[in-house]
Amino acid sequence: MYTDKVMDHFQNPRNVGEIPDANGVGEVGNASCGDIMKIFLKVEDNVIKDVKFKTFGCGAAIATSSMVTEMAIGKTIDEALELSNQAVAEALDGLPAQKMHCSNLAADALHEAIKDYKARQQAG
Amino acid sequence: MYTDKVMDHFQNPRNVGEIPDANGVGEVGNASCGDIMKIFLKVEDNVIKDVKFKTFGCGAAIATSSMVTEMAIGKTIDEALELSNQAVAEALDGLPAQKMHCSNLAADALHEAIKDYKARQQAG
Amino acid sequence: MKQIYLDNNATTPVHPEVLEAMLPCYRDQFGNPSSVHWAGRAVAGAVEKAREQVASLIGASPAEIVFVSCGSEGDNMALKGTVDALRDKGNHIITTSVEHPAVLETCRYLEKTGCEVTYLPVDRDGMLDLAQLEAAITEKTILISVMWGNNETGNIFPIEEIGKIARKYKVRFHTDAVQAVGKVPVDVKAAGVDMLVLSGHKIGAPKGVGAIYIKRGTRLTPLMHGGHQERNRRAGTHNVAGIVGLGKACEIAGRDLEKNAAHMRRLRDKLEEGIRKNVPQIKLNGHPDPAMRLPNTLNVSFAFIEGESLLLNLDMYGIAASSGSACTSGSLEPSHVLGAMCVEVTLAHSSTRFSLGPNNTEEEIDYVLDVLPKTVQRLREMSPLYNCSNEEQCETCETIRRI
Amino acid sequence: MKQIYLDNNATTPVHPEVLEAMLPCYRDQFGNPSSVHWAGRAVAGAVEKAREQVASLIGASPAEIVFVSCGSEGDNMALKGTVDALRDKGNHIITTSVEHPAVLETCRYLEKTGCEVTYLPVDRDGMLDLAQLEAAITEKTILISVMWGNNETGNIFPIEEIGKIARKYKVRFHTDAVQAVGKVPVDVKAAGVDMLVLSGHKIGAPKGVGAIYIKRGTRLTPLMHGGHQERNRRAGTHNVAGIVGLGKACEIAGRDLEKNAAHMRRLRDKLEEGIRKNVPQIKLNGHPDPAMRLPNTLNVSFAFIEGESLLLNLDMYGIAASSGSACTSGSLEPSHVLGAMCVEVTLAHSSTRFSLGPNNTEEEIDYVLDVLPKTVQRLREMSPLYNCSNEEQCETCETIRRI
Ligand SMILES: Cc1ncc(COP(=O)(O)O)c(C=O)c1O
Ligand SMILES: Cc1ncc(COP(=O)(O)O)c(C=O)c1O
Repeated sequence: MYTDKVMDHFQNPRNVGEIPDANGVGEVGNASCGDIMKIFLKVEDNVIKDVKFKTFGCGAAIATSSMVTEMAIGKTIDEALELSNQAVAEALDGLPAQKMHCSNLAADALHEAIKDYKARQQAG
Repeated sequence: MYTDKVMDHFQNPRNVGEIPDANGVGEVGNASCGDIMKIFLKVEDNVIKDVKFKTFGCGAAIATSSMVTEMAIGKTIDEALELSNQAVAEALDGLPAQKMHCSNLAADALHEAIKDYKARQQAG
Repeated sequence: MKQIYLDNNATTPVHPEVLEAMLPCYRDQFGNPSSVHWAGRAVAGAVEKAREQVASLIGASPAEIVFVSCGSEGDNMALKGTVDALRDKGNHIITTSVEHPAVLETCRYLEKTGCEVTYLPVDRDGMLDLAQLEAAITEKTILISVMWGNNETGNIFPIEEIGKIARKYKVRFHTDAVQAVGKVPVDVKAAGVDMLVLSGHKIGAPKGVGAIYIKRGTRLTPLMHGGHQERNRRAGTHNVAGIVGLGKACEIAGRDLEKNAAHMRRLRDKLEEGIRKNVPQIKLNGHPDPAMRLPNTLNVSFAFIEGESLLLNLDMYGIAASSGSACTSGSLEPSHVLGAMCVEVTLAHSSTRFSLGPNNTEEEIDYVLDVLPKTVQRLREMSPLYNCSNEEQCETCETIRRI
Repeated sequence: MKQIYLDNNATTPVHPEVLEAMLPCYRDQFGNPSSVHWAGRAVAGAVEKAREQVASLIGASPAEIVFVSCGSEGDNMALKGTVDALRDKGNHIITTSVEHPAVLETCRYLEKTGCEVTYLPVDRDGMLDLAQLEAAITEKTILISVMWGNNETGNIFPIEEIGKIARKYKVRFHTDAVQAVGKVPVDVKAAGVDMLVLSGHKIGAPKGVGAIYIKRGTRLTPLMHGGHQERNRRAGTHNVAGIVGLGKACEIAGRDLEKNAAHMRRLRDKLEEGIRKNVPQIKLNGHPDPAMRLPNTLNVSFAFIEGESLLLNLDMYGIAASSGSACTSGSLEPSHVLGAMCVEVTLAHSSTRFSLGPNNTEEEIDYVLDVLPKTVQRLREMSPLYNCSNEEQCETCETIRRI
């Protein structure tokens, strides 16, 4: 049911882990729907220098998390805010229909992390 | 579905035909139920000397007709009146359940023929 | 002993290519297509490929195909599912008096639950009056169900025209195409049907699998509730081997349709001619124009003799035919189809159906034409109706003499 | 790559002896058992032999067995057929909250048609309170439907005791024994059930065939109307090959039951022990006493990781397992069975079912026990819930920590 790209990202996820000194952290999903994604950002000069993720979820959730980190790295935060869940799914050559809604949240997590970064900047 | 005995009597029916100078003829069944049996008797001294049949009907109808002629020959008419449809079916090692009612009428036809013989005797 | 199979409307042998396609599903590819692991993935694609093969034969989209276990299930699902889903709209069904029991008995059951059913009559040739069909439609009509080809007589019904009427009145239209598929071209879009049922074992696939076409957007309550298979339209673990076989059989049916139809038609016509020439006092049941019948079907009444006894006699020569529908052979009533066509009851009892398949040969037909006349004669000699001594007074003879 | 199949509750490979018995039905013995000629006669006996084989495995009479297309059909037939047949008597059904969707979804549908359904709760081990069951019976109760063995946890329900309660109140009793048959001894008479459903593909027969036991004298409206097959209890041309396969599989299941059960139990217990020993923070789902579960089933939640991702990782090693019922894998809801057992929702998402078959070997279990700990660890490292940095405030961690 999964494309080769999904399987690749699922089996060899990129950028797994935490960034101890992250300056933006976002979390979406909740346990009851079976998917929790957490994105850690290191932003410098409005550019995403490093991203890492931790995900509790199905194959699609892990693959989209991995893919979104690859897509976000090197982008400005404004560019990264343009990244949609749809674009992530497309970069993976598509996801099974029943996974589109529940497990395709990685871009949302990224946006949350950017929001957190912005909030911290304002607060700081 | 049919026993070997039924198939034998169906494939090689005994005593098919009419008796031109029969002194008893009986017919049972009707076209709408798909079975018509006609029995011709030659009775001498109350003993059945010859029997023949003609039957329109399924395998069971033809086999029971054939069997009843074999069973009746040589019997006195009183003995022949004791012959039941059940006995005919048993002599054939049984009939399929759904054939027991409709197609198992040969003894009835024999009895009709005997009745006809008796009526002719009385009339004559 | 020779074995000459002329009962293809009852069931067909599995096509060797079909069996070959199925076998892996019993061995390495045994998984449940709903499973995510290797065993499931190995077969999920096979099921979807079969769905495309079935869809392609009848001009549907794969998503409009639901796999079921047989033609009867498809018919039950189409009728009961419609009645349940369209309860608010009405409760009236229009069908014909010559449908297969899978439709007729389901209608009789639905009548008990409060449905009203119009059973359209047929004429002596077994054909419908479309004006009568149109006139039967009421505000409450939720479904028209007319078979594409009749299993007993082979009569082909004007599905496209009925489709037009159904669309005109916006009434849902189901067709039981179990006998038509693989024998005549079937296109759901051209025919304007909303639902169509086919059955594997009539077209060289195994028994135990069939399919229903459900036009996109057609609300239908499932007959089987449970798991999420078939997008919630039919629960139950997929019969993978059967489905793969059905797909392959549909592919072959499409590929060989013209060739097979022409072959069967030629042999059927030869048989029909031969019987007419060599056996007196017969009556053809069904449309007199062979082109108005499925190319493989011939139904004949041999006056004075009963169908089953003829079958059993032919069977002694290795010839397999049938007396009415195989499905109704458990019944002792004469065929309801012939009854609806006003065939005299004795002649209905005398009816015999020959239904050919692509494998039949010219030699086989010659053999049948050799065996048949003497077999019929032998049974006629045994019949009290034949050369009846007092034909003048005999009511039954009277009836039969009219043919 | 190694292929280790531990998903036998989803489906099983066809037993070689079964396939051998089936093959002739696709070739020479292709007839319709309802036909009277040679082609029909050749298979009618085979169908009746299979009926005896099925009956004999479960202690029934052959006349009490009706062949159907799958377990789901049997369950639908038992429930809908009872509701229709006993309409005059009442409209109340008692079942459990851990039934297979074939029963549960059918009940939900029946509720829409006016039935009342009591879904009995289970305790944290997944077991019923029989006093509660007895108390739920009312004057209107027409059916108790309790599965024999649960497909997800393997829990075995006290069918005999429930049978006694059903008889005491003269309520009809149906059991879905799809998972129990072939794994534990099943005797319909001893159990006092009125109806029982089994499915071929769970016991080495092919997919697409099953059977329902209907105790003599049980009035049941057919789910499929039509031809006279199965004494008017199930229309549709017989799936001869499937039926023959089911018969053979039942014969084998009876013959090898003890041996297979002992073998599977030993390996399952080994797997269970090994997991307990080598993987921290797990929760067993189902009855803690392995003897109270089907001998082949083990359901474990691996905290912090989601079931599907574990399955896919195991799949990379050729290990096929399942996360809840294969039939519900189209759903994204965590298992309703674990939900009914009050398993925390995250742990329900983490659940993995290993279901063994007679072919599994000790080496395979060793291999799984080698692969599993590192795979679980790898996924845990990826999980935001594992070693959560602010475990104190994290609600989810809170929940999981309770195991
Ligand atoms: C307990 C139980 N009941 C019913 C079914 C349905 O059986 P089938 O897939 O043959 O329809 C299954 C199988 O998934 C099951 O495990
Ligand atoms: C016209 C028609 N409809 C339905 C059926 C039922 O098909 P199945 O036997 O696959 O249930 C048949 C076959 O007997 C048929 O000829």
